[in-house]
This record gives sequence, structure tokens and C-alpha cells, in this order.
Amino acid sequence: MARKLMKGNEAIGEAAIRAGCRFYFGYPITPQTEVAEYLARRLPEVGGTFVQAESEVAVPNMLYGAAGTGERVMTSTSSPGMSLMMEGLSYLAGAELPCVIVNVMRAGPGLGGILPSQGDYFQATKGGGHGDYRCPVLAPWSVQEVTDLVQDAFDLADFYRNPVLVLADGLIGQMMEPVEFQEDRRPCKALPDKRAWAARGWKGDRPRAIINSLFLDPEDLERHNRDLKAKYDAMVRDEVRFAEYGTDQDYEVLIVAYGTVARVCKTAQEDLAEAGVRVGLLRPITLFPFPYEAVRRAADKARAVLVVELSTGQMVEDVQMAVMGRRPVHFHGRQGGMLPSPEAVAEQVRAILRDHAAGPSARRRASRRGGAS
Amino acid sequence: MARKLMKGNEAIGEAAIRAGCRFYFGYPITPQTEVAEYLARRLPEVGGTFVQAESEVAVPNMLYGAAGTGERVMTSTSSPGMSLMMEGLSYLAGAELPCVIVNVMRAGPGLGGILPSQGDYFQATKGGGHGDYRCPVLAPWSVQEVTDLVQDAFDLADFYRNPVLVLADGLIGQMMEPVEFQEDRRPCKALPDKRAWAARGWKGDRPRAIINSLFLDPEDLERHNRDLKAKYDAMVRDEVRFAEYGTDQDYEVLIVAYGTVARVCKTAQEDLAEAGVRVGLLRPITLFPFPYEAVRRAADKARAVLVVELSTGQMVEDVQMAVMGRRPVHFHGRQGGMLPSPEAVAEQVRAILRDHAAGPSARRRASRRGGAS
Amino acid sequence: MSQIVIDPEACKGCGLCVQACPQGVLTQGRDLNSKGYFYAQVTAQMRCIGCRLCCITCPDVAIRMRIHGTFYRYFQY
Amino acid sequence: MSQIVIDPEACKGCGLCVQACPQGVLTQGRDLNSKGYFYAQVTAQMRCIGCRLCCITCPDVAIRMRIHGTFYRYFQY
Amino acid sequence: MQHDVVIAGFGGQGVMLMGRILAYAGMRQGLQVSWLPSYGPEMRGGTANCTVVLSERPVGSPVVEFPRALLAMNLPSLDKFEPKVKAGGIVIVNSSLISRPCRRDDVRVVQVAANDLAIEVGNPRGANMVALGAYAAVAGVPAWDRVEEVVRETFARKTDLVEKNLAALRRGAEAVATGATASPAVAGA
Amino acid sequence: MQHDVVIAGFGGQGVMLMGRILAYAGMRQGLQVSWLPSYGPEMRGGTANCTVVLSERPVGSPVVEFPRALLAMNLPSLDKFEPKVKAGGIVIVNSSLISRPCRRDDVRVVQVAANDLAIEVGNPRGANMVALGAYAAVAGVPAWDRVEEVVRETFARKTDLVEKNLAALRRGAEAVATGATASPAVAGA
Amino acid sequence: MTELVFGRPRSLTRVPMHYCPGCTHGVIHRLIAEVLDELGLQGRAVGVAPVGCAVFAYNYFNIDMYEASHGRAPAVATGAKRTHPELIVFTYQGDGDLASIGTAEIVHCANRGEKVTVVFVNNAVYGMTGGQMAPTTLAGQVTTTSPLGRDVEQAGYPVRMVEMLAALRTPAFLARVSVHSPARIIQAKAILRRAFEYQVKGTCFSMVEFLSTCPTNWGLTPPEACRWLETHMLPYYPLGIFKTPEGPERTPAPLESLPDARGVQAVPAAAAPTGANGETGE
Amino acid sequence: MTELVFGRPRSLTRVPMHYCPGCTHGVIHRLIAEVLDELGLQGRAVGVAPVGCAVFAYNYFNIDMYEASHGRAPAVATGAKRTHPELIVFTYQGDGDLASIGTAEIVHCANRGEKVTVVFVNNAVYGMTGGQMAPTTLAGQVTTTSPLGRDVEQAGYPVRMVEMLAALRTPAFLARVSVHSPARIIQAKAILRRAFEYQVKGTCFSMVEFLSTCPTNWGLTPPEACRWLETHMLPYYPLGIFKTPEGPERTPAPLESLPDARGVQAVPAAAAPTGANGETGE
Ligand SMILES: Cc1ncc(C[n+]2csc(CCOP(=O)(O)OP(=O)(O)O)c2C)c(N)n1
Ligand SMILES: Cc1ncc(C[n+]2csc(CCOP(=O)(O)OP(=O)(O)O)c2C)c(N)n1
Ligand code: SF4
Ligand code: SF4
Ligand code: SF4
Ligand code: SF4
Ligand code: SF4
Ligand code: SF4
Ligand SMILES: [Mg+2]
Ligand SMILES: [Mg+2]
Repeated sequence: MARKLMKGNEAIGEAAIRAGCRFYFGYPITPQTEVAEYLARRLPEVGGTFVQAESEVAVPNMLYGAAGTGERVMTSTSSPGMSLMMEGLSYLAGAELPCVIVNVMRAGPGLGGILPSQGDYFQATKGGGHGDYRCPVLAPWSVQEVTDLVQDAFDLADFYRNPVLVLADGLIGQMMEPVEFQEDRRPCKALPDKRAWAARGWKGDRPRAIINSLFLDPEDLERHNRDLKAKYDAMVRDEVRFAEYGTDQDYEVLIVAYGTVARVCKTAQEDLAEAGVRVGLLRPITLFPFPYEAVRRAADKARAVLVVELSTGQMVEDVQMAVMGRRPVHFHGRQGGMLPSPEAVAEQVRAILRDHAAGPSARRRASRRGGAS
Repeated sequence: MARKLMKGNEAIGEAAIRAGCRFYFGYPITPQTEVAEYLARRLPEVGGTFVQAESEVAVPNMLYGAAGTGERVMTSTSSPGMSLMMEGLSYLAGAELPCVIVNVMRAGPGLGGILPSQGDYFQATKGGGHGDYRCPVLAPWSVQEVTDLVQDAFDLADFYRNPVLVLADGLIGQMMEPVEFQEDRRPCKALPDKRAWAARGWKGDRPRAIINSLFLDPEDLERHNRDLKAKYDAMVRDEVRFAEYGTDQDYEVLIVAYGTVARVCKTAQEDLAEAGVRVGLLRPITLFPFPYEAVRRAADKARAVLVVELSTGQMVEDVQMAVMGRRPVHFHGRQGGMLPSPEAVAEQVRAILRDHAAGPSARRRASRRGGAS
Repeated sequence: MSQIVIDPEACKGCGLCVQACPQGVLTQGRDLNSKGYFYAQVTAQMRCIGCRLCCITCPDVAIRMRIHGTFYRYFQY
Repeated sequence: MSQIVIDPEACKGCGLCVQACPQGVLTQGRDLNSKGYFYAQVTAQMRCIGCRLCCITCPDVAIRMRIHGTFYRYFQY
Repeated sequence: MQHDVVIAGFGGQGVMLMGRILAYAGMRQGLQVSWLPSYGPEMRGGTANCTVVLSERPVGSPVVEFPRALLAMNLPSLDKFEPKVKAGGIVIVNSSLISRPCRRDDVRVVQVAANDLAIEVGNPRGANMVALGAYAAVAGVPAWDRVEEVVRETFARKTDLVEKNLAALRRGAEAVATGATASPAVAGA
Repeated sequence: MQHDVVIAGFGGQGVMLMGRILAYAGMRQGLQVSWLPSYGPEMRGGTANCTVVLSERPVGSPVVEFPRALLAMNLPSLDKFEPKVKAGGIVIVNSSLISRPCRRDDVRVVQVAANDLAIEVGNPRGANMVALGAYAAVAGVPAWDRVEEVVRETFARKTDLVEKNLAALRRGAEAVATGATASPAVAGA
Repeated sequence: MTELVFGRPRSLTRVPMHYCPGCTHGVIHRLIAEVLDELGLQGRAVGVAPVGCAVFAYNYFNIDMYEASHGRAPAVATGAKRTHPELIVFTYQGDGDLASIGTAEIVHCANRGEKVTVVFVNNAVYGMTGGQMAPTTLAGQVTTTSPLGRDVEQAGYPVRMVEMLAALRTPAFLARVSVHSPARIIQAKAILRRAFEYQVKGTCFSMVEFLSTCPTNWGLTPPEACRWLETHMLPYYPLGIFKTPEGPERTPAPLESLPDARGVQAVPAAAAPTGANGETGE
Repeated sequence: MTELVFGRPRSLTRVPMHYCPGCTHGVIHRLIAEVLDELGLQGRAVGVAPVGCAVFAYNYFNIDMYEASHGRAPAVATGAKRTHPELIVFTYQGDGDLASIGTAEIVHCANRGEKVTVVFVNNAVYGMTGGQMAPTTLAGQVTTTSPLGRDVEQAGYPVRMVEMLAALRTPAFLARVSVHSPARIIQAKAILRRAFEYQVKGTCFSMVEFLSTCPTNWGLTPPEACRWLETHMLPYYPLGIFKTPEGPERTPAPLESLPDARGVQAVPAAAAPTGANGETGE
């Protein structure tokens, strides 16, 4: 198909349809409302169903009902709405139901603002709901990539029988870029047969379907927890995704950033290269599983690491866990919808190099510089 | 006052009353319902008000209204209920409202079970709600300690104008132990005057009170985020609490555990000491701020670290961040309401020592052993 | 002719069937089942008119009714 | 005697007052204010009967009414 | 030394109260104590149990996987907890309701026909007190006087109950003392 | 080279559409493009703006703090963005509504009386097209033909609008070419 | 010839129910199963269990089942029904579940007119968590969170969900029944069948509120509990059909006359309608 | 002598409101402020702003204010009122806020009989997020999430909150008014004053639903929007007082007769009741 100029939110909707999703349950919230609006129009055209839920509390429970019959289902929301889904998400994970949830993040906490943010990293990657569950988290940096990742998300969800999160920032949702949909796209994972467990009426031909997260006997529940953990370990083993830019050559500083922020960093990298400063850029695409190995390897080649985020510092903890003290990890964060400019990122890099030239004590002072330092 | 045998949940209620809390809003859920039941009876006796909310979604919003007038207010719940409070908690943090929320954790994910768990560590410490907020998290290990920490929680909340979480497991709520209430207890922090910001009707004698988390201008919101971050940094600086057992002498393995699990580990430590195996035990009391420094210091004295948790491994990440690769960090976890016995913990320690004697490759195999490995 | 059978292990001894029976066919027994309940017993099968009210009332579906020959239904259920 | 004053900067040119006035006192102006709105103007003050319907209707409280001397209220508000 | 006991039976047999009395009495005696009810899957369906720990040192784990004593008021409780009792420990069996013998030979087994003895002393609902008396007599901790004291206070509002329950308590202790504890069923086994 | 432009004005002046046309035209020309609306606090209260980036390389940041060009359709927009334009950049000023001169002397300032010229060509609602024509003529990217092509398609459903808007577009370009762009207010300044 | 005329319905498993002795949850379960059997729906029915004493309902209904989160069963049912309209979807919810935490979900499920059936069990208390006040707790009723009795000045009056939902414009079948006596149980079943029939026909949302006992938390014996229900709950919670899709029927319709135990009706044994769960007449 | 007889009420700040031209949110704000002024409540009033177009209400009401999370204003109001019953607490909520996401909170706030006042602004659409379907959107009405018009088969009929809440037993004052014409505004104010008076007296919960316009998302000019409200909304949403604490009044009471513009009443200028926000008559 030819390239088409599309708004990110619309591209998310179209990608879902192309992935075979025919059921959307959602509630309006800026800056992702166009996903719902697009699907309210498009789904009936392809024989699907759009349901406007009464709230984001109801939404994951509608997904629970809909995914439980074995269909591909999704929702999208933004930060405060995501918080309201935490109990439901924990149930979806506990009952092992595949579904896709897109969070087009805005700035918080509370009502906060409607501009881009990455403040929900912890919520998405560590489990904002109760209990020990994990969801794969995919972080796109362009409209094209969000269409690809949304489609992959459905495959991953089905493969692992697990909710999959797409974590985007407001920019991804709001901007228009050219996108291309592959006409003959093949699933990124083998698609299991859902009939074995889906609740579609029991005709006696299989065990009764019971969509459930309750295990009152602690031994059963421990077994269930361990089965889940084994699944998450498989994700960690098989699903790590990241992209590297300029890491095949030498560099002094490694920048780690995801989502739109990584694009700002890429521009900074190019500007710095023109000025003779060599920087490597690593962009995690899966936030869970996090590319610990890749970050460690890339950091080892650098003198220092700089993490850039739209938050006061969340992914930086995973980077620290990857680097394990072998290199200093610096942080530059903007909040509240403010964005770092390429110029500001470049300046951070220069400051790090200055500090490193000046010796360890200056370095200590400089760590976690700027931003929310 | 004389020692009194009390159920943990009742002690929580009584501690709140003694801390001057006169307003409780909550919704029943096992294993913490007795907190509500106790206060439904006791609060009217002291001129207070008990309100049974329609849901855990409503609860934090009732706290928002009640804390906004400057009163000491609280709720208690258990894991699924806590997940439903995530949006509200983010608003409370965003609007900087002091209040106390007790989570008597049970096993998850989803409905899970009603037995003890520590699966909500990440949710509590990293922010299960959206946006960049943090709450001090206090983790008691006995009925006596929960009464002390609940009282401190109110002081901390007022001092920082921030919600404070008490993270207990189901055992703390359900067991009876002797407790003593100090009659002349003094606040653990200076108590600020709330009249400057509380919404009690505007008589023109101060700026209007506006209880709010919305900052639509990104520069304002960034400023707000940085003010909040500065507050969290102050907590990190001033509020770290932990307890150490046997770390003044030499030891080979450092155990890190919190809550009731730490008591199991303490028994294991004593059993091992009798067998001539020296173990240090460090028990974080504040989970945020986490005692990174103390853990690092204590770990440096040991050959290896063992983290024991009722989860598939959450606090272990903070321990890893503290230890920064300087010592191997092992993990023993039980889930689903199952508890490690002192015998099992002792066996873990012995296995670690065996592996270390055997050399590095065996060590690698053994890391994150047992439990949810 | 109707025949009432109460499963002693299924019965929880709630007494609702005893109360429901218009004919005094059933009584709360004095024997404990393995779960610790004094289960209901059929003590006057002869008087049973096959009305099924006991069956309909039992919350634990512990009562079955069999018939021999033609069955006169007192009401639609 | 009543006097109607419209604040050009507060007015958003919605036209509701123009429609509400029973006396045709007000008109939608042709001048833009700094926010880009064609604000309402008092073009026939003479005809004003002081009924306050324009004030009551204005969503932006852009209209004030002053009186000189005794004021006859048409209705309680 | 640490004394820990699991008390288990049907809901309604008063096992929670038995545990509380032990814990209170231990506290009176200056011991560290903890009392933990089971609130797990057994909650419904009739069975209930609690764990009491009495210790001179601060109580470590309030959960005890392998208790030093078991007080089994009915058969399912004996089935469940009997294998877990530490060697050298104590098992009190309510032989009024448990007709099978105890299978362990490395513990001290005391058979008390608690329901029968309770009826005997005119307090048919006092089987739990009989069993408690037997346990206290066998274990020796908490001190007998403290137990009596707490029982007195527990029923203080209804004076007739105080005497009735003390009688049951003492009958239990007496049964241990006189050795007249084996129930017929066991005797025949 | 990267071409980026901020287009700003009142809501209702059609600035979002201007941006989209540029982005589409750029895409037609084989460029990498991004179009980003402001959806921030300005959303209500009448002002609106969008940022368009056209580039031969993949677009890095779609947010541009210091744009190479500004198309200011009203005074608040000029006030807000004028100081941010990169030195050597372009500022197109709708002099029909902006009576103050541009304060920068390190950029190329082009005054276009967009509303007046739109009325002149009989398309009073086409001020945005006039300004767009002026920008396209000055910037040179995207290619003029592509812009005309996209305008044609955009209004394809209403054929009379196609010609009207093309006329406005061309009038804007012409105004740049003839230099008859200075509005009286600026001339007098 | 021996024939089983009353036994376990096929749509109930053989798993013993965990309810307290005399708790009428069990009766309501059986009624649902009987109706599913009689309408031939076992193979396309999907039930949604609540969080409440009926949390284990998935072990008892011999059909595909969901266990929903507390209060959200109507949202779960919506999700299932929308993907597969041919399924017969019902929820089973307590009064805490439906009338407190799940208020928004039931109101909007009813208001969207989802073609599902809601079985609402009102026992005036939170059973599972040990007897706290529910929105349906009667004025003055003592519970663990209303230790001095529900004070209507502080906690308001008990909610009548059927009446409240009847005020919505969307067509629905709404009724209240009771199971405290055999006659009421018989009547309840007839009304429940009608509720399911509306779903089978695809007509409308249907909900039947069952007045139910909680002997344990009421502190009464099962027979006492039935009497308490009759004397205390019935006056406040009138039985009846409050709304049908055929017309507004906003005022409670009189219940159809109770089955007359004296009107004898001869039916050959083989035609006995209540199926047996794998049991034969021996 | 010059006297200001109509100006900005003291309980409104001087901050210009951000609402779209002709949006009647502004009128409703002014009415609340006037009532607070007239009842002398500015010093003890506390308002709760919603998430919706009125999210910035805290900038406009010249009193202590809260900004609540979406739909939860009644819970916030409950919290505030329970701690300080002497405060006069009101919420201001849109129809998405109150009738969709906040359904449980409004039902239970009303049912507990919290002594607060709810101002419910029904504009049949989600204004702030750009015109999606609300529970109150009319049958057939086109919105961005009902692009072919609200299909009552899929989305059900519009919710009438006042009627639904009127079905609750707890005493309350419940009314529906409109602000699409000067006469209706005058009447709305009288009813709103009555709602606040019930709170001042500590009698009961009170809620007034305001039919309001959203010219922007309806795609109409402000005068057209007022006419659309009159022709489309009024028939479905009857105005009136639906319940008073004095009696059930379940059927809409007729509105008191409209003020008669011809009945002239002489009042000295100084007695003009509407205060002015720091303005003097010059
Ligand atoms: C989110 C959440 N809140 C609270 C609970 C605890 N809880 C379990 S059942 C229940 C109430 C059950 O009462 P009801 O719905 O009336 O059912 P019943 O047990 O009376 O049949 C509650 C509050 C929970 N599991 N999840
Ligand atoms: C939890 C949550 N969900 C969704 C939103 C997005 N949102 C903001 S306002 C609004 C709807 C407002 O509509 P309404 O309440 O009718 O008020 P109006 O703008 O029409 O006055 C929504 C859905 C949000 N801020 N928070
Ligand atoms: S069938 Fe009727 S008469 Fe026979 S035992 Fe049952 S209730 Fe009694
Ligand atoms: S009704 Fe059923 S459970 Fe109750 S006593 Fe009779 S047979 Fe037993
Ligand atoms: S007061 Fe009445 S007559 Fe005068 S301008 Fe206003 S509406 Fe017109
Ligand atoms: S009603 Fe107010 S805002 Fe509207 S035109 Fe008149 S003065 Fe202007
Ligand atoms: S607690 Fe009440 S509702 Fe629950 S099973 Fe027991 S009697 Fe039934
Ligand atoms: S969007 Fe609608 S409701 Fe919101 S301010 Fe504009 S006109 Fe009013
Ligand atoms: Mg109930
Ligand atoms: Mg609205």
C-alpha cells in the first residue's frame, strides 16, 4: 500500500483493524480520543463493534468479557484513565487474557496536563496494579512504528495469553506522519488456537471454560504465580527489542531514551557528530522486557551514560540496573509536557564530557544533572 | 498504658484515633475489614465519623475532600482495593494532600487469594498511579510496630503534605500481639499549620484555598513536578528507616527482608547462629525512601546477599540497585499466600554458602534460586 | 407413589425442608454427617403426597424425589 | 433611567444578548476585540426599559446595568 | 523456650477463643505472645484453626509450619495437622469426636473425651474448655493460675458461666492427671 | 536540509489545514514529513498552531523549539513565536491583521496582507491560502506544483472552491514576487 | 416404573456448594440451572460470577463461566455478549457487588440495553466479608459497620435497585422475587424463566432481584432467617414485575396468583420437566 | 444618583471565563455566584469543580475550591462536608462526569443523603474532549463517537438522572431547569436558590440539573443552540421539580409560573439584590 499521511491516533485504530481486532471498548480522554473516534467510524464498516464504556473502570472488565470469548480486543486511554484500569489489568493478567491496551501518556500526577510525558513508565513496566504480574510494553517513536507495534502487540498478546501495553506519548498520538501498511503482513508470533480455553458455550467437547483469577488455596495460587513467572521469563528471553544508532563505531557518551524523546536525542546525536562529538544512542523498544544486556554492552563502550526522559527519572533505574555501577549514569528529565530540545540534550552531553575531563569529584556533582536533577 | 492484646487490624484503628484521626472512609475487604469495623464502633465514641464508601474508587476522593479541609483522615484496604485507588492516589499526591492509606496486602494478581503477600511493593514504592509521584511507604513487622508506624504516618503526611502508605501483609492484620500505646507520644515531625491552605471557607484573610492537581501550562506543571521532586528528595534525605540485626559482628550472608517475612528470617538467623552460621539481617522499615546506603554498607561486609519476599521478586531490584553488582544477590520468594519457613530460609543460606565455596560458575547457576526462581 | 431420598452427605441440616413439608414427612436428625451437620431424615415416607416442596426448598439439592407410576402434579414447577 | 454598558474585552460576540433584548437596544458589532471577537454594542440606549434580560442572558457577565433614580423592577431576580 | 500450639476444629467449637485465652494468659505471665487465626480457604466449610506462640524472647515467625503442640477438636483437624507436629511434641485429641487413634509414636498423645466430659460437668458447650484444661495441664505453660484468671475475666459478665467453664477447664486437667483420658474408640483400636 | 515551519493564528483561520497541505505536498515530493498540532493550553481561547517538518533524512524531533520559518496569521502568534525563529530564517506576517512591524532584523520578513488579498481575489475566507502561497514561494519547498496539486485534491469535492483557493494561493506567491507585500502600517513604521 | 422427578439439574455440577447451611444462594443457583435446562441453554450459556459469597459459582454451574472483579460483572457480560451475541450471558451478583461498588456498571449495562440477564441476590448485607452494611441493609439493621443499626440520617435509606433502574427509558424486564418460602420459590422461577426468555428472543436487558437470606450474618437459624426476610424485607422491598419491554409498567405489577397447591394436575412421570444431572431413574 | 443594579457577583472572580462564545456554562456559573451572594454564603462555601469544560471553575468562583477527578466530585464533596458540616459544599459537574464515569458516586452521595448541592450541567455531549457521545446524548444525535447518530439499539436511550435519583427513598430536592432563554434563567435561579437553602437548613441532598448548550460541539451558533435545546432537549428532559424532602413528588411538579415581565414592581435602586464584585456605582 502507498504511504498515507495519518495522525498517530488514527494509525493506531487502523493498525488494530488490520490486526484483526473487531472490538473496541473505550472512554474518551485527551490526547488519545481520536483512536476511539476513528474506530467508532471504521469498526462498523468492517463488521466490528465499538462500545463507549461508562468509565475506564468498566473498560478492562469489558475487555475481560470480550477477550474471554477468544476475540481480539483492545482499548486505548491516557494516564489518568490508565490508573483507573489497574485493578482490571491485574485481573486480565491473572486470568491470562490476551488484549491490547494503548496508553498515550500525558503529564501528571493527578489531572496534571494534557501534554506529552513518560511518567507512567513504572506503572507500565513494574505493574501498577496489585500482585505479581507483568505485561509486555512496546514503546513506539513514530507513527509508522506505532502501527507496526500495535499489530505486533496483538500477536504477542495471543501468543502469551497476556495483556500487552503500547506506551506512547502524546506526540505520537497527535502528530501526522506518512505510514505504510503492509498488505501481506505475517504475525510476529505463532498464533495459538484459542478454542481450547475461550468461553463460547460449553458443548461437552472440551473442559468447561473458566475465565478466572481466583485461587483460594495458596498452593494452587503459588503454582499459578510460578506459571506466570515462567511466562514472563520467556518474554524476557525472547522478546527484547531495541534499536541502536551509531553504536557500531566509537563514542564517548551513550544516550538511552525511548519514544519521541529518542528522536530528539537522535537529532542531538547528529548535531554533535557535526561538531566532532561522538555519541551512541540506544532506544529500548520493549520497556518490559527491558534490554538490560544491550544497555550494559553499549554502556561498556562509553565513558558515561545519559538517560533522557519526560519524567523525573524512571527508566533511569533500569539503566542503572543494567550498568550496575560500571559507568556513571546521568539523567536529563523534563516534565509537565515540556520537551528537551536537541540543543539541550547536546549541551548535557558536552557538560558530561567537561566533567569527566575535570575528574571524579566534579563528576559526582554533575550526576543526575539538569532536568529534574 | 499497660500492654493490651490486640488484633493488628484493630490496633491500626486505635492507633489512628490516638494520632488524632477522626475521619475514616473505607470499603470492606479481607484481610483488613476489622479496621473498618473497629472504627465504625470507636469513631463515634470520640466524636469522629465513619463513612462506608460505595467503592474503593470513591474512597481516595473522599479522602481528597476530607484532607482538603485540613483534617487527619485515613483509609485502609487490601490489594485489589488498592489498585482501584490508583487514580485517586495520584490526585492526592498531585494536590499535596496529607492522608494515611493502609494496604494489608493479599496475594494476587486479580482476585488471587486472601492470604499474605508482598506483591504490591512496586505499586507502593514506584507509583502504581500515573505520573511522577511518590509516597513514603512504611512496612511494619509486628502489631506493636504497626501502631507506632500508623501514628508516625500521620505526622509524616502532615509534614510533607503527602499521602503516606502503610504496607502490611495479611498476617499483621490478622494476628494478635500485645501492644502498648504511649500516652504522651510526641509527633515524629513538626506539625505545620494547615490553615494556610485548607479549604474551610474563604473569609478573605488568606489567599483562596484551591485544592488542585491541574496545571495546564507545561511550564507551571514542570515547576510543580520539580517542587514535588524536591520534596521526595527531602524524604530520601531525612526519612530512611531500617533495622539491622547481627550486623555489628561478622557475617557471611546478608538477608534483606521486610514485614512479617523479616521475622521468619530472624528466626532463621537465630537457628543458623546456633549451628555456627553467621548471618546479618537488614530490615527496611521505609520502603520508600529505600535504605540504599545501609544495604550497600551491610552487603559489603557479606559474601552474598539473600532477599526473601512474598512475591516473585520486587524489592530485590532495589537491593540490586543498592549493591550495584558488588556482591551476588540471591532471591527466595514464596507466592500465593505461602510463607517461607525459618527452616527454608536457613536452607537457602546454606545453599548459597555451598555454592560460593564451589566457585563462581556454580554461583551463577544458583542466583535467584528456589522460590520463584 | 412418591419417594423422597435425602443425601446425608449433601445435607447441611438447615431444617428448611422440615419446615416446608406440609405433611411432616421429614425431621431434623440426631446423627452427624462427616462435615458435622445433623442431616435431615425421612421419617414418615408414608405420608408424602409428592408435592416436591421439600425438594424445591432445599438449598443444597440434597433431596431427590422418585415416583412410581402416574404422578399427580399439584402445580407447575 | 437605565444604562447598559458592555465590556468589549469581556464580550465574546455570542449574540445571545442581542436576541434576548425585547427592545432591540443591542446589536452585534463589526469591530474585533483583541481576542478576535465581534463584540456586542449598545446602539439604541434610548429604547432600553431596564429589564435586565440582556444582563441575565450574557454568559460572560460582560454587561452591566446602571440606573439613575428610581428603578422599576419588572420581575424578581 | 518457645511454646507454640495449633488449635483446630469445626467453626463453632470455640477454637479461636481457646487460643485467645492461652495468649492472654501467656501475656499475663510476662511472656511474648502471638495469636494468629487461620483466615484462609478453610474459612468457610466449617473448619477453623489458630496458632498461638508463647516465648521468652520476642516472637519470631507467628506462623508455625511445624508446631510443638496440636489440639485437635475434630477428625479433619487431626488429619491435617498431625503429620506436622514436631517430634517430642504434644497432641491433644478430642476423643469424643475422633474415633481413630493418633498415628504418631514420636509425640505425646493425650486423648480427652472433651464433649463427654463437658456434658459430665453439666456444661455441654464447654468441650473447648475441657480440652484447653487438658492442654494447659500437659504443657505447663502458661501457668495454670493465669489460665484460670483469664477464663474468669473472659466470662466475667455472666457469672454462672464463669463457674461452669472453670469446672470444664478443671475437668480437662483432672482427666490428664488421672490418666483417664483414653476414649473407648481408641482403647478398642 | 530540513525545512521546518510553525504556522500560527486564531482558531478558525485554517492554520491546521495550511500545515497539512504543506505536509502532504512534501510527502508527494518524496520528502520525510511530520505535522504536529499544538494541543496544549492554547487549545481553547482562540489560538492554534502547528509545526511542519520537511526533510530529506528521517525527521528527528517533530517538535521544533527554534523553527526556520514562521507563518504568523495574527498578532499573538507573532508575539509568541517571533523571538524563536532561527537567524537567517523566514517570517511571513499577515499584515492585514498585524499592524506592528517585525522586530527581528536577522530573518527575512515578508509582509502579506493575506485577508485583503483574499478579498481582492474574491475569496474572503481564503486568507490562509494567500499566506500559504507566499510561504511556498519564499521557501521553495515543497515544490510549487506539489502544493497546487494537493490544494486541488483537498477541495476536489467542491469544484468552485478549487479555483477560488488556487487563485488565493497564486495571489500570495505573486505578492512575494512583485514585492508588493508591505502593508501600509509597516510602511509607515 | 421408577422415574426421577426431582434431582440435580444438568446445568449444576456435582460439586457441593460451600454456602452456609440454609443460605438461599443455593436455591437461586438451582433455579438458574433448572431454567437453563428447561430452555435448552446449557450449551450456549455463559455465566459471570461476582466477588461475594457466590464467588465460586463457576464451580457450580455446569457451563462456561467467568469470575469477574467485584462489581464489574455487567461490564464483563457486556464484553462477552457483544463479541458473541448468540451466547446467553447472565451475571450473578450480590447486593454489595451490584448496588454498591458496581452501581455504574449495572446502571449503564441496563441503560445500554445489553441483552443479558442479571440475577441480583439481595441479602441486605455483605455476606462474604462477614456482615458489613450493604446499600440494601434495612433502616436500623445492625451490621458490623453499623453497630448501632443503620442510621438513615448518616447512611441513607436502603437502595431499591429495581425501582431505580425502572426509571430508565431503555426497555427492560425488571422484577423482584423472593425465595424464603416454597411458594415464592416457584413464583421466582417462573419470573426468572421469563427474564431468560427475553434474552433468548434478543428483546432486552433483564434483571431479577432475589430477596435472599444470610442466616450466618443475620445471626439467625435458617427458618428464622426466612421469617425475618418475610417480616422485615418484604415490606420495604415489594415483590413484583416493575418493568417489561412491552410497556413502562413503572408501578409494581401484582404478581401472578400463586400456584394453588390444591389444583391437582396429572402428568405422566416421563414428562417431568426438571432434568437430572446424569442421573437416571434407576 | 447612579447605582449599579447588575454586575459581576462578588462570588465570581474577575478572571475571564474560558468558555466558548455563547456557552451557557457561564450563565450557570453566574447564577451560582449570585445565589451564594444573596444567601451570604461566600465565606463558608466550598465548590468542587469537575473534569470537563468547567475544570477551571476554581479560577472563577471567588471562594475556596477543589478540583476533583473525573466523576468523583460527589465523593470529594462528601469528604469535605463530613469533616466540616458548617461548610456549604457544592459540586459542579457535566453530564459525562456525573452521568457516565461518576454514576456510582452521584447515586450513593444522593442515597446517603449527603447535605451537599449538586449542579449538574447537561449539554448532551462531552464538551471538553471534543464532542463525544454522553449518556445524555439524544437518540439519533450525531457526535464523534456516534457518527451515524446515537443508535438506541446499541447505546440505549439517554439517561434522565433526575428521574432516576428521584426513585431513591432518601429525602432529597431534585429539579431540572434550563438556561436557554432569559425567562428560564430567572426560573432556574429561583430553583437553585431553593436547593442551596435546603443545604443551609441541613435538610437534605439537593441537585439541580441544568440543560445547557454546547454551541461548539453541536456545530451551531449560540442562538441556534438555544433553539436546538428548546426543540430537541426539552421534550425529552422535562423541566420541573421531581422530588422535595417534604414529600415524594415522584411525578414532575409543574414549574411555578414564569415571572411576568409586565408586572412592574418599584424598588429603590439601593436594594438591588445582585451584589457587585468590588465595583461601585461610580
Ligand atoms: C475491589 C474489591 N473490594 C472489596 C472486596 C472484598 N469483598 C469481597 S465480597 C464483598 C462483598 C460481598 O457482598 P455481596 O455482594 O452482598 O455478596 P454476598 O456475599 O452477600 O452474597 C467484598 C466487599 C474485593 N474482593 N474486591
Ligand atoms: C479518568 C478520566 N477519564 C477521562 C478524562 C477525559 N475527559 C475530560 S473531560 C471529559 C468529559 C467531559 O464531558 P462532560 O462531563 O459532559 O463536561 P462538559 O465538558 O460537556 O461540560 C472527559 C471524558 C479524564 N480527564 N479523566
Ligand atoms: S414431597 Fe411434599 S409431602 Fe413429600 S416430603 Fe416433600 S414436602 Fe413433604
Ligand atoms: S433443606 Fe436440604 S440441606 Fe436443609 S435440612 Fe433439608 S435436606 Fe438438609
Ligand atoms: S435591559 Fe432590557 S431593554 Fe435594556 S438593553 Fe437589556 S434587555 Fe434590552
Ligand atoms: S451576551 Fe455577552 S458575550 Fe454575548 S454578545 Fe452579548 S455581551 Fe457579548
Ligand atoms: S455468609 Fe451469608 S450469604 Fe454467605 S454463604 Fe453464609 S449465609 Fe450465605
Ligand atoms: S466545548 Fe461546549 S461546553 Fe465546552 S466551553 Fe465550548 S461550548 Fe461550552
Ligand atoms: Mg449481600
Ligand atoms: Mg457535557
